[in-house]
Amino acid sequence: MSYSSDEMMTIAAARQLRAGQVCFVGIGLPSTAANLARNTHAPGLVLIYESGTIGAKPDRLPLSIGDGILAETADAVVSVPEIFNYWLQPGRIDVGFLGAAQLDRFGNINTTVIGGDYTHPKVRLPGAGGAPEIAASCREVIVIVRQSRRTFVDSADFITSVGYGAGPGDRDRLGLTGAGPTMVITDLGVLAPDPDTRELRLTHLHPGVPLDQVREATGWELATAPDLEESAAPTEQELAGLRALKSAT
Amino acid sequence: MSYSSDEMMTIAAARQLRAGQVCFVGIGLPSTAANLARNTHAPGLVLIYESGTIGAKPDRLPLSIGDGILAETADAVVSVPEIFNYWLQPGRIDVGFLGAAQLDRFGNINTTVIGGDYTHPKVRLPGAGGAPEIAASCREVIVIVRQSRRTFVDSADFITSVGYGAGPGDRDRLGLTGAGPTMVITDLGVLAPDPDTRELRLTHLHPGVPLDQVREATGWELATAPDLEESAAPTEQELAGLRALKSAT
Amino acid sequence: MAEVISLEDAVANLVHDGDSVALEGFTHLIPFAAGHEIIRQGRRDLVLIRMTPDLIYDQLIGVGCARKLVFSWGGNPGVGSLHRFRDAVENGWPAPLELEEHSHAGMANRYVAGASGLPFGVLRGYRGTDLPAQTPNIKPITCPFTGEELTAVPALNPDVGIVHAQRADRAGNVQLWGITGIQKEVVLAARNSLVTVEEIVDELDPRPGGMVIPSWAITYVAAAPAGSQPSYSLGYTIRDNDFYVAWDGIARDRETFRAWIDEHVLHDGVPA
Amino acid sequence: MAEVISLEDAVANLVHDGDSVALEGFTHLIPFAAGHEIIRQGRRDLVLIRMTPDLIYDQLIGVGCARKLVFSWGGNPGVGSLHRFRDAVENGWPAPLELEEHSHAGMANRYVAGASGLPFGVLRGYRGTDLPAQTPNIKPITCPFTGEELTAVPALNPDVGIVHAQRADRAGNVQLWGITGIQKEVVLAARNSLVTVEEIVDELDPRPGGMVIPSWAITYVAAAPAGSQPSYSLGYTIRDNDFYVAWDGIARDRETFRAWIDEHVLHDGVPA
Repeated sequence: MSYSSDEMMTIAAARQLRAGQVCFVGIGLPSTAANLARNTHAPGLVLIYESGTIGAKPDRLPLSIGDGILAETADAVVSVPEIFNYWLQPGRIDVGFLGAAQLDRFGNINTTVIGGDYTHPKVRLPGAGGAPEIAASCREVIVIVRQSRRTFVDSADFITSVGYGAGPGDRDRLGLTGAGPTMVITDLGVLAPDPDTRELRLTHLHPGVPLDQVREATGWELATAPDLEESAAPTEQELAGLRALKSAT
Repeated sequence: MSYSSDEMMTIAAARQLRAGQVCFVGIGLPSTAANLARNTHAPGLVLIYESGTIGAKPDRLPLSIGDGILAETADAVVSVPEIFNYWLQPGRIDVGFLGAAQLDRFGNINTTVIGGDYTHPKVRLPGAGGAPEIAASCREVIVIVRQSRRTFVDSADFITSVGYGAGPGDRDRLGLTGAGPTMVITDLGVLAPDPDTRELRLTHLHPGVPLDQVREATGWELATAPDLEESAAPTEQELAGLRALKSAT
Repeated sequence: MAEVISLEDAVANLVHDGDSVALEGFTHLIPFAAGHEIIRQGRRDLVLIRMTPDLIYDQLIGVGCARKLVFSWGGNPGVGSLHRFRDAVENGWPAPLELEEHSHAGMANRYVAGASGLPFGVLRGYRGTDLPAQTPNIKPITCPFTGEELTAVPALNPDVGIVHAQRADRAGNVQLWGITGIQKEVVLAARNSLVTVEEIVDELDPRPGGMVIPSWAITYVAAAPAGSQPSYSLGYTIRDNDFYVAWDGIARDRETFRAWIDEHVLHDGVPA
Repeated sequence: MAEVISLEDAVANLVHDGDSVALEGFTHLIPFAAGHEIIRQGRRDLVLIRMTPDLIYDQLIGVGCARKLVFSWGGNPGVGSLHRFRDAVENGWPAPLELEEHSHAGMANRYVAGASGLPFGVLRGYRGTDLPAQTPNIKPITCPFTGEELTAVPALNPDVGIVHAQRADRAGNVQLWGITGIQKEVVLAARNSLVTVEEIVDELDPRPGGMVIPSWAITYVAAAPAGSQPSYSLGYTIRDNDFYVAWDGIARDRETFRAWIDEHVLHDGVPA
């Protein structure tokens, strides 16, 4: 059964989630992956959207984090201050899903400005949203982003959300309670931080993707894990689940 | 129509409340006075109890601030943090009603300990409750308390809630946003702060109460306002309203 | 007690050139009708405050109502960019737009502090990011008990706070349910407030997941049926997602944007 | 996910000698049944935390479970004194009781800080009172933006937080309504938590004014019908006001108190 690289990326992300985990998700790829996991292998997965819906169970993909289906299917709906202060900040959330416009070698994320300077940027991006505190306080962060030289940069134009800062020890120094980005899932493969240097290195290649292509799409000298693996191809069941979810939307 | 000194005190307190005002009330005399006002001349009076009930409309006197009738008749029920942080602290509340075990010449209130020292008191009282912040943040405070030398002391054994501190300027210095105790209503008369010295002085005598008796019941050299008046006796309507409220309870 | 008046009068009485105005509604109950009334009344030099500048702020910025934006996420939710916002920041059209930028958690705590009568709020936020370097409104604060360093943000107390809700009664008590977002905090933090509602009813029967904001804490209440369209009001209207998608094309070009505003906002309800 | 087990097992698993334990319920949903189970299990040297020590804390203190009390108002609501509390403070019977005393606003903000993962909370409180002189847990803090001095209190994170609620479903999701007080904050602030409920149901149908605390944020849920008596649970039981009045006489005297505990708590459910 053939599949697209985006489908591979989404399914690889969904596989990382387990029943019983609590997941803080944004709209787009993270929401698709989290709902796919809940509809397939992780039925007990708890989805939290920053609009204040805890335990949302949408039967289609929400159009925005304010989609009525989230409030209507949630175990509880709380205010925006409460979702950030009582639920995210104390580290109650297992996994935070984030995207990125730029991602640097230490997993720091830029979603603010690209090019020029802050006051006169070449491209003005949407900004921080909930990301800085998701990156700080979730027990672990999974980044989902398409891999390209434009996105995977040696150093980001602006640090909106902190990964490992400038390297080992920085998260502790900054008092960031979560573990940081433990995995970066792309359309080409999977990266994870080197345990010693915290620099992102390639741990998985998606089926049929040549290593050179991933190096080509990375703005730094990409290292590979000693045990570099190939991701398992999407199963028919995974693809059926993903496509059913998308067609229901 | 005859009446008791407690009835006079309660009715004198109720008369101070106007429709449209927002009143923070505790159980006991304050609750009785506030509900009497709402049932008689001030139907639009908004009653707030520290249990989080905003706009409660009990048709009988609540047994405690947790009485179910408060939640069931309220416009809104909010959490305890919210009632103190969002509603009391910013100064949204017009009148705060307080009682006292000791009240000093500057309207400072003690509800903590009497005699001995703090760790080995002669009498251990219930403590602060919501009073310190009610005294600090309500636009004005009305104290309702039976007058005696034991209660009306030259200086309190412990300051639980601040009136005028040591005198003029202290509230500003302490950053207390409300005006402080503008009136002390007792079973004998009414006291109010001297505009210059902030010392409580007698402004009203209840009908038939001799001035000497009030002086006798006051632990400091009680001054009288130049325009010392006699309180109007309770009307039949006021007494009927009060007694109906009590018998309904 | 809130006064129940027309949307036109409420905006005219409350919103003046140069005011700081927060039109909130966290992805739900977004006060589009009130925003359009501000455009029709031609307000200028506004300091616009909103966690998620949405299409309504793209419109206010595009017509030149704003001199500054205080925000935490400025995109077209689920679609992409806000092109009028980007044009103002990247090219200064129709006027330069000063930015003060926060995270959602920071903005939420700024409103909470404002609603609480405190000058600042405290959170675990911003540490290690480039955001604090861009504004004086993010500072470190040390716990007096543990010595730990956290982050402080100043209270937000807008001149005017505007939100949309499902219902109000004739006394001006407001009821909303579903995603309640930051609505209550904005009303309580603002010096003056306006709540637009889908309908005004005789009685507010209790609703699960609902909250009531008492009339005496609100300045004005105005009826604005479908007043959150193309966003939504749970139980009344649904999000017009096609419009959110179409907006990308409308707002990309200055001329098509102006034409859309002329047709749909300025001549709103006036026969052509 | 919360484990749904018996009250006896939940208390045995959670509450140990020397623990800090908060049994909350602000005048509503007071967890009497859980308090009595702690007495039956003979716990000692507890640091008891509660905004309004009620009859249940008078009982825990009177039998000698506590070495310290952290509180803001220690009376018999609407009746008068808590005589066992007074006897412990005034005469050290049955054991000396260390006090840490706050205002309601201070305690509420300590729980909020605890629930928020912050080391402290900020409020306009205590200024000019004699309370700060009696504890190191009330300190001034200066606003980094305005220079204004306010008051800081440290977070409360009890070893065990215990509250009562109306219902839970079989998965351990808890629902409460009416006066919700400080219940959610205590559960979220505590290292471990127990929620006793009037009944366990198949489904939690939505309730106006209700809140749900998700199962995964709770350690144990235990059924305890009438578990808040002589206090009340809105919709299930009403306050036994006669008992609150009668308690004044029972608790005034050490012997009558002991006899009451023996008969009504220690031999509870055991045939005489």
